[in-house]
Amino acid sequence: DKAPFKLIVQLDWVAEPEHGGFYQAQARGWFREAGLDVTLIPGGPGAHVMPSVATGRAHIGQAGDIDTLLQQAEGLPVVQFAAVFQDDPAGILVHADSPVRRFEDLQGKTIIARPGWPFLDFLKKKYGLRVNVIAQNFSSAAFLGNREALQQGYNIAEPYHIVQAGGQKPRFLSTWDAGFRGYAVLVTSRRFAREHPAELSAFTRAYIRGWRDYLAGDPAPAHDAMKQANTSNTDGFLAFSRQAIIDERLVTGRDADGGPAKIGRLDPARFAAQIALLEDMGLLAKGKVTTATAITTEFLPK
Amino acid sequence: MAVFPLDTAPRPSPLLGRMSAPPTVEFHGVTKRFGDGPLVLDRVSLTVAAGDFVSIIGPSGCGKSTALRLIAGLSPLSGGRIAIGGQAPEEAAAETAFVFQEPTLLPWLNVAHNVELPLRLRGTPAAQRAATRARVLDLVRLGERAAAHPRQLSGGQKMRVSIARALSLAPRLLLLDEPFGALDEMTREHLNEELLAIREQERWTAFFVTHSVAEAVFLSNRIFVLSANPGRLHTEIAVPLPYPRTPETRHSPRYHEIVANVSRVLRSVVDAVA
Amino acid sequence: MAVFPLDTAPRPSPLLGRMSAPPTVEFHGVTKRFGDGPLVLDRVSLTVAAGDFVSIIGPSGCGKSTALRLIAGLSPLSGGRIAIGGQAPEEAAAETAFVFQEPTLLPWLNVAHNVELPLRLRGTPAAQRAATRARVLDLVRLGERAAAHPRQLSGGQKMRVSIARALSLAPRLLLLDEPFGALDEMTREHLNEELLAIREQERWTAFFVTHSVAEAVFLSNRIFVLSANPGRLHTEIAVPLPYPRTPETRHSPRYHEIVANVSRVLRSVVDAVA
Amino acid sequence: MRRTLLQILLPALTAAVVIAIWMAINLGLSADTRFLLPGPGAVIDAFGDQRTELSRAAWNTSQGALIGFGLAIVVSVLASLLLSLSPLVRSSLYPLLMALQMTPLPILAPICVLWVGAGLKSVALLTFVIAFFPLVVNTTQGLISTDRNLVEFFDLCRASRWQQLFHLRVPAALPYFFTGLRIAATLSPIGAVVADMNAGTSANDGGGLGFQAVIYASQAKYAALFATAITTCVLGFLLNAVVLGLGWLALHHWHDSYERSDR
Amino acid sequence: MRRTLLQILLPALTAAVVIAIWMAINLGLSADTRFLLPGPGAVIDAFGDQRTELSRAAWNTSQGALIGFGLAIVVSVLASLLLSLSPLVRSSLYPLLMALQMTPLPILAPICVLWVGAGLKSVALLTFVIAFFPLVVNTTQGLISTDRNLVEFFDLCRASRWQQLFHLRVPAALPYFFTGLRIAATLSPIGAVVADMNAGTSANDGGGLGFQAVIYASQAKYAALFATAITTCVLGFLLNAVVLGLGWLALHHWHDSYERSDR
Ligand SMILES: Nc1ncnc2c1ncn2[C@@H]1O[C@H](COP(=O)(O)OP(=O)(O)OP(=O)(O)O)[C@@H](O)[C@H]1O
Ligand SMILES: Nc1ncnc2c1ncn2[C@@H]1O[C@H](COP(=O)(O)OP(=O)(O)OP(=O)(O)O)[C@@H](O)[C@H]1O
Ligand SMILES: [Mg+2]
Ligand SMILES: [Mg+2]
Repeated sequence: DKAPFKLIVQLDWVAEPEHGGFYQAQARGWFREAGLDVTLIPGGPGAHVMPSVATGRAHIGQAGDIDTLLQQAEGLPVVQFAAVFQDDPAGILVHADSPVRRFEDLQGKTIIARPGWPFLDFLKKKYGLRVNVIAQNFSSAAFLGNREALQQGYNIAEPYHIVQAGGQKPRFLSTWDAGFRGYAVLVTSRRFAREHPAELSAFTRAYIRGWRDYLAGDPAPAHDAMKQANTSNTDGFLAFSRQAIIDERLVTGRDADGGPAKIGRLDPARFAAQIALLEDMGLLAKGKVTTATAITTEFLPK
Repeated sequence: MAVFPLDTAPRPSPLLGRMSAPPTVEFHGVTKRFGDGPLVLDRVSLTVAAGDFVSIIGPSGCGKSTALRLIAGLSPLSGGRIAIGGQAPEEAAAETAFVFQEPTLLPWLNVAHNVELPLRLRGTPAAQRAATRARVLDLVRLGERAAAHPRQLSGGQKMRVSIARALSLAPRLLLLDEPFGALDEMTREHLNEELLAIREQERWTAFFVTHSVAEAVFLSNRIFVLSANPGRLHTEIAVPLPYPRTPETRHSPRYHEIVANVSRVLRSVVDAVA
Repeated sequence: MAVFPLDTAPRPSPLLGRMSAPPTVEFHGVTKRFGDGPLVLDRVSLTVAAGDFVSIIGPSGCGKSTALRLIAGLSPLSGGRIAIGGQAPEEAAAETAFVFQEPTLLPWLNVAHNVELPLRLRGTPAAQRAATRARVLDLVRLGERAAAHPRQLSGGQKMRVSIARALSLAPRLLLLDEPFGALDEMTREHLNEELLAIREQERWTAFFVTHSVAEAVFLSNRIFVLSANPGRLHTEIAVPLPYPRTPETRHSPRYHEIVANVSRVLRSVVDAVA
Repeated sequence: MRRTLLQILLPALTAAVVIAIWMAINLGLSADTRFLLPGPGAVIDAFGDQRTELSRAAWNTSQGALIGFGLAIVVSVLASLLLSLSPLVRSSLYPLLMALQMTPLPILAPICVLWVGAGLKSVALLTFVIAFFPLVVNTTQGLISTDRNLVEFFDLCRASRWQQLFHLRVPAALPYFFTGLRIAATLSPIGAVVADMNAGTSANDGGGLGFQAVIYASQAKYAALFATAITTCVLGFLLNAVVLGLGWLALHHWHDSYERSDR
Repeated sequence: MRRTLLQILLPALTAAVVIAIWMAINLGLSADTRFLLPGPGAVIDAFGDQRTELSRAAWNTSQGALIGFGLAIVVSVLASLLLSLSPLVRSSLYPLLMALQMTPLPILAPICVLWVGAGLKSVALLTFVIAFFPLVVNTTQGLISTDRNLVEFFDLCRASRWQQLFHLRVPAALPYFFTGLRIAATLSPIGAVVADMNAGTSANDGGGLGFQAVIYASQAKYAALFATAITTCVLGFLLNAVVLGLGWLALHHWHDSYERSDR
């Protein structure tokens, strides 16, 4: 029988439950069953997922769909082929005792965020909000140190760390509550998609199986691997983060039709709406990307 | 040859609050070695009266410059004691001017500013500084090069700037380390005479290092001959020629006799070494 | 007084492939000014035969060092032409040694390494270098200071290192800019005699700047007197004393006569300036 | 004359060679990877497209860079004067300065933001931290390298500590100071850019070049990113030109690093 | 003797004062903001808790810093030799070096990662970029500041260009070189940390201190973040100590920046 196909996956951050599908499938040996020899490269502050995938240094990468659309518009030869999260758990962290309760309350406020976060453009468009940004670099110090502060964050991580550091659990304004629904996706280069469709299909099947088992079954194999890959993982954090993913139905979908069957699925209609919205907001030049060029559902299980 | 009064405005001594007088200088068994090297000066004892013009002669490397540096307090003694007007060199109230063996000019200042620098450090007003500078530069015949930088000067010109700078100070203790070695005989004689003329106007005690016995005899009333390895005070010779001395002094038989005598002493010192 | 043969192994001239002979030196209307400053040398013309020992004397700042630098090709001419063995200074095949007016030692090398440096640059083997170094350091009586760094030397010692370094080269053209100015009379006379002794062994053309007329007469067969502002060739004086010259030469009436004569010329030059 | 011409031609030639190599690499890259090194044409277009953002960002970053640079000069000179006092002072205080220099920005930036607020003030302060160290090390070395003979001359003149500093040590230290200044002038704009990435804000004045760079990078607008980098470089070049000019004024008439016209 | 004692006591005193101030601020901070400056106790605990990560990260960063530093020394010396040839070469090539120095890391890092891969190689390369510039500027300035009289002496000796370089210009440039080296020794560890933030990876070898710093910052583990910073500083101190020692060996017997024992 054939030697397993070597496949390199570039993660966007250090090993955490958001990569549960990968680690569970890897730990259970399902990639190998599918004839794949998968290497998971943890990301971090300098993961450079998109250049790595575009240039073939990695075959598959994890990213946000909106960033990916913007980059595809700039000519990056990549394609989105599976969902990680049906809804990106990004949002705005708000101190527990802050008067900010609704998006409308953000008028005139300053948010600690990554410069160019498209969600803020969306808020501006939808609510007529004017907000300012302070550039941040993954640190929540400026948030913790200032009771008025607002910060971009991940619902499945920051709240836990802030509580651990002795802060009060912050409230969270989710992007999806504003109607800004992004996916977290897997991407590959067009060339790889063209040349290795079978391997991609096999990969996706194993990956979805991994997620299903991670969420419903015993997460211990994945968690052990994650702790090994990233020694600062604690059982407490892994449990918290996995539970948040389950509770918020990030992988299985928040819509009425959500459920295990939706794991990994991409909805072309939602993408079309997304593209139209970005075009409308002036972030995407009209016609630069279409659903047809941006995504493919070819490798998802039929 | 005109003699110009040099910055003779009364200056209070930093310690005594009045015009300071030229100091006496005493060496009591002065010994000097550098680090753990050999002895450079070995138990040198001598006494110099206020207003004496002392020449120090001796072979190259016998410790003449070292002796001057000890008097100036630039270098610590290894043994013995030096008293200047009764005080330790570092504390001596006497105002000292030192013409180093090398010109020691500030390369970023032009000649005028180099000469004015010590006065400036004392806070002398600009007008007075300029007047003094003009006078001393004329004295060393460098008035026209006032705007030049040191690197644009000849070796002798640099040395003359250094001399002018020292003379501008009207010091009470004057240390001159081969100041005229790089000058032609005529310029040298001219400056010898100027120096003596200034001495009539101002009063200082001078130590003068030279390799020219004739110059030593012409200028000084006492000559110390050092021997080398280690530097010891070999002989002290008095020069009983009266001041003021003039160019004619150089033609007097007495003068030639003393020169011959000192030369003989010096030769015996050097021969002992070689 | 022993004379040591100095690095006399045959050395091919870089251009001719055989032992080079001492060169002739010709100045044809040489003019020099720095930048747009005044003339420093004004139409100087002179001819020096191969093997001549030429002294240059003149008042401080008249252009003696400048003339030497022009011969060495260190400074561009402003007008006229210099030919060394028929070639331009920069191209001259003659091997030149220059004792600068200032010692110009490398502060990070000790005395021994400073002296050996030029031989090292030529690729002389270590053993030969060490032998030569020992000889020239003995000559200037600094054998014991071989391990010292320049900053640990007296002024005269530094100059002697510089002289030793030049002598180690067995050059064909020797340029000496007041080499003995910082030395006592005895050391000076000793080195004068050594220099002449070496001259008997090796053959070079020498230019020697000095402020001592006696020294100029004792050493050279021709003396050029420069006048200042601008530097012009005032007089050329032949010294008809036969070589080899010995300490006795200094006592001959002929010698004294010439010294007196040169002094008179020099004095007239300086008086014209003052 | 020939000299001056060369002095203009050669750098221009270098620039031309660089652009040629740039274009060659750009063309040589496979279609898949070409985006990483956009061609000169694309970058020029980006300058046109983004001129409003870029000029605003450049203006903001220039302010941060200049204030930080100025602050670094003033503080480093004062610190160097202190450090030059004795080896003891140096061995006591240098480690402190090194620690300041070596504290990673993720620690410094939030503290800075909390302390003086995000934006210009923080950017200037962080730029200061980056530009300060090369200046202080060079200036101190200059101050302690003074020729001993001149120091002795000043001692003899009974010059006060201050006089020795201002009339001797400071002028003698200028060659070192200007060397440090050139490093700092180069580090200041890039320091301001990095600071802007960590503590910039879109409030009031709008972000600087670092802020823009993060946006362009996240959107894979590589041509615009290069335009940002080129703008940073231009700032650095301008600052360097000023420093070079000042250095020439202060040193050319006496220091051996300038060729003498009067040989 | 008294001297040596002071030389140990005074820096220790400084350290003590710093720690005292640190504790005072920590206690003085409101409960809300105290986390920003964790107390010494917390930091010591963090060293204990995180010793595995920290020592692994320190090892990785040390490698990156040392390789980058070494590379910077070699390349900067070569570049300086080239730059010292003439003012024309300098005006042609300096802008290039400046441009390299001023290209923001978000541009350099991805290119670097693509070129040599994330992790050690990229970190070393980016560290090199950061440490290189101060070295090249200082070394070049040293090479062109040679005493003109000595240059003339070498010209007269008909020394070849190489001989003039190795026997004259290089030794004369050492005081400048060591000044640059001290800056580079300080910048290398922090440069490796910053590079690690941009191009580090936890794959294979595990991340370095920069990687850890970002993770700790994102996890609000401030005591651990400070422990990271202190580890970086320790690396810098060690590197500096080596450089200082080498500088002393090369210079103390002749350069005026070292006090003479033989006065
Ligand atoms: N680089 C320079 N720039 C401008 N002028 C200079 C320069 N070098 C020398 N000069 C001037 O040229 C003249 C001749 O200088 P030079 O050094 O040749 O004199 P010299 O005869 O050797 O004098 P000395 O006996 O004092 O050494 C002097 O007036 C000097 O000031
Ligand atoms: N810093 C030093 N370290 C070690 N030895 C030194 C130092 N300075 C001077 N010496 C030695 O001390 C001796 C005396 O030096 P000094 O400079 O006093 O001689 P000098 O009489 O002035 O000679 P010259 O006439 O040559 O100037 C010399 O042998 C010299 O080598
Ligand atoms: Mg002396
Ligand atoms: Mg001269």
